[in-house]
Amino acid sequence: MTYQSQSVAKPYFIVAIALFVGQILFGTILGLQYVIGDFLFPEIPFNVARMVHTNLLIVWLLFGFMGAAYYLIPEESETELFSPFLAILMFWIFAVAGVLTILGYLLVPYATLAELTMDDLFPTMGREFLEQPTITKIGIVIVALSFLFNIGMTMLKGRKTAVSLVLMIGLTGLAVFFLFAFYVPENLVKDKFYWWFVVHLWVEGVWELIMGAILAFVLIKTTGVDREVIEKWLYVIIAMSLITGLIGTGHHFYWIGTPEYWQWWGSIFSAMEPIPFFMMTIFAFNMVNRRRRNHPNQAAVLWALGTAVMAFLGAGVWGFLHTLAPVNYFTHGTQITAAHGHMAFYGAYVMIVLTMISYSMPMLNGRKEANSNKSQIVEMWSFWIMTVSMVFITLFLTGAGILQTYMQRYTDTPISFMEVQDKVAIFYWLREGAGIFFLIGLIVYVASFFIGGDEPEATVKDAA
Amino acid sequence: MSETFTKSMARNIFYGGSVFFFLLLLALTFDTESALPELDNRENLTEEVALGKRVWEKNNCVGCHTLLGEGAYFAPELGNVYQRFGNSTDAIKGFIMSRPKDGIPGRRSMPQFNLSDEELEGIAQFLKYTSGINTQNWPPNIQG
Amino acid sequence: MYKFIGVRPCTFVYILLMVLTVFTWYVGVSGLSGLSFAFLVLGLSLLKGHLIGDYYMGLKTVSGIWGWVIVIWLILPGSLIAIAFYSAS
Amino acid sequence: MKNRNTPPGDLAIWIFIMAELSVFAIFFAVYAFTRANNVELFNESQLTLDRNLALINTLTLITSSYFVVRAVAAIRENNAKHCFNWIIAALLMGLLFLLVKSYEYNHHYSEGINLRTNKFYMFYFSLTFFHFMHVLMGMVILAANAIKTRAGNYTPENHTGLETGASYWHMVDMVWIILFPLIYVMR
Repeated sequence: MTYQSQSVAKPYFIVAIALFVGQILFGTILGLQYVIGDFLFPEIPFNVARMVHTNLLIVWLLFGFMGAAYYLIPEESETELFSPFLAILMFWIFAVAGVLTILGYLLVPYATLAELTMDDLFPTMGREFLEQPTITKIGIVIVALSFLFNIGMTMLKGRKTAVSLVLMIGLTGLAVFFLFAFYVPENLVKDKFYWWFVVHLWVEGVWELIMGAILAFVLIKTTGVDREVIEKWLYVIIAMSLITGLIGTGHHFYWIGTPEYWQWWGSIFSAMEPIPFFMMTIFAFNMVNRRRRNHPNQAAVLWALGTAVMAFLGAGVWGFLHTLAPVNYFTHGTQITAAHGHMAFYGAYVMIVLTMISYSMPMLNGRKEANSNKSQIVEMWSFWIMTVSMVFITLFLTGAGILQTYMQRYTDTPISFMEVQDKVAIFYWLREGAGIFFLIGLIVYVASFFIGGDEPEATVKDAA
Repeated sequence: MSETFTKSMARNIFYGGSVFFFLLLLALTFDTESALPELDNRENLTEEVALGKRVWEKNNCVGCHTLLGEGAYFAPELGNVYQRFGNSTDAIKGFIMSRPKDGIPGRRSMPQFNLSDEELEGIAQFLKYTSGINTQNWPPNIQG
Repeated sequence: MYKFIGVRPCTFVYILLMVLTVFTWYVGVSGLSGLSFAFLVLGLSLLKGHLIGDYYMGLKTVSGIWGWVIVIWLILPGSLIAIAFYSAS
Repeated sequence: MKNRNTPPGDLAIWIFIMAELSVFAIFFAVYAFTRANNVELFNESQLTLDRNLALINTLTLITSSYFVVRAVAAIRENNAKHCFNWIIAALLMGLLFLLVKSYEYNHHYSEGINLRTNKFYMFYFSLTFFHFMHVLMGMVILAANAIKTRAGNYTPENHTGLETGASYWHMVDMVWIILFPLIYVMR
């Protein structure tokens, strides 16, 4: 760790991992509710568990992004953080607000939570992924602005690199597009249309910038490849992301009351959305192959390569599967969407945050460059268990989705939703099994932080 | 002549390309806004429907159901539930009212939300309104 | 730059492009339709694209794959368009 | 005489050009296949377009592209002043294209025709407007090239920036060369 103030990243990462564990626990509850419908009913109905599952994901990824920025920006800018105090203050505000919101979901019915937080004054609740009470949303904005101010001032007083600039643009975009969460018109079509300006322009827009910047940073550090080369490709890749992804928003506008032309625009542009992810995979492997040094933190390199591959599979391939309008006509809102969502979020965003944690945690814990061999081996085991489990979760959901699409939508004698759910139950059982394996992988991951702490650091020779 | 591939040109393309396609998105958004009156069934967007949408949101219905294909995939699509229930708002209200408080053993069940008469009418009218949105013939059949 | 009786090659190409364009327009305004005219017009346009690639973009002097990008690009949509028009007739 | 391995201009713009061309290629193919299923509608709607204006626009773009070729030739002959003038001439032709196209759009809108009228107009407006924005974009790039030429930034040895802008402009021209017969003439 070059700069003392980088250490503010540590609490962010710890809370991120803790919330990750919570997210997966609720994931296994949801999986079980798919097959045992009355599990935990009426105490924790499905909608509440799902809200906790998705909101925890978003919140812990935001913690991860912020932690990553607090670690990355001072190092790139070659200066101490503008205000470590502000960073810690915002950490506590965000953590308390996040925990209170989750508790609110769990302890009282959602409608009561809406009453308690006076949602009628400025209604923004009850939309997918944006279920947070308005007061929490305002809190998020305040935290985000303080955060941007903090890292922006740090950048201004120091060196400006492409990596930090791209990260800054991505994070600014994240904050700006979140503002659409406050626009909830009575008109359902408009509501849905602008809702995607948050959700799509996040995950298929500015978040890709964040992902690209973090990946580039870790690759620069672990491969020793010339910064010029990496930054050049970073620009090309994120340019492709936005070129395809901005109009690619159209693939959400096929069937929600918007004009027919979106089917053409959306299909054509989103058909090209896998390209930047493919380039990212090629890029990551290329840079590692051209490495000028062997970094002792092999776990971080594994995560970096893993995120590039899994993002391409999850976002690129599984996205392409159902993005063309004639296909999407039948698959829209089925388990195919769920399959894509799981692998894309894991591959692109979970893994990039874990890449950054894997790279920086040894230094935050006072190591020189890497954890001990023992710890790294456990971490790599967790990588494989979680990643393979996620592949199977995706495959089982895809199987369920294909059957569902056929029986409920495609065949000449369609049967009802609930009947179909019974018929594909075997896939849900298998998915739940894969989910349990994922949880085991996550436990192994957490364990890797407590194993081999007293052993000497891995050296290049050992790791190679 | 040597190969030229500069970081500054890559950066310019990133900025130029992003601005270009963002403007294109805005242009298409603008056109969509002007097209919506013909598609979004706004002539039937009454006070009651607006109230129903609030009920929909306050009870987090989208946490289990899809509406026009968006939401959770745990419970049936509701964009065409009005037609599926025989073009009857009473049938919708009846279904919501009759949900058992403690669920159905071993099976998925919608919670009992204890909605007031006004709220029930609102949500039913909201779902009726939604079924009138021009969704380019989606879903493919009545099963949603 | 190489010149032929004082005229640049790009100027020859320019005149050729203009003439071919007027011809295409003539096919359009005189209402000539049918597969053979469609293919004729399409073929001429692909030729024009190739001329632009070679002489305007300067790909004539480029060896290797980059010298072929425009030709490859022209062939792809060109053949798809041809198939579509053929199947429609 | 093949004397280089990479095309004129910065390789980054060529990656961009390939991406853009792919979009246009898909759009063209989708147009053709959609037409194959709606031949009568497409043939009928096509007749309402103004082929004379399209001719003017095609000639305008080809001329503009030619001027840019001359601009690059001028800088290679170390004549920055001529180079600048050629770019300005190309920009004026680009402006003429935009004016004619805007006139056409205005005519359509006054008749109540838009993106949503039918499938043919959907493609007509989408393709031509997408191209229209490329002309605008190309003009912004050329304008930047003109300013740099004026400032004396380009030399006979090093004018990659100008070649980059020129390559992009020729791409915009070439796309129109396919678009013109496809949408206005072929039936």
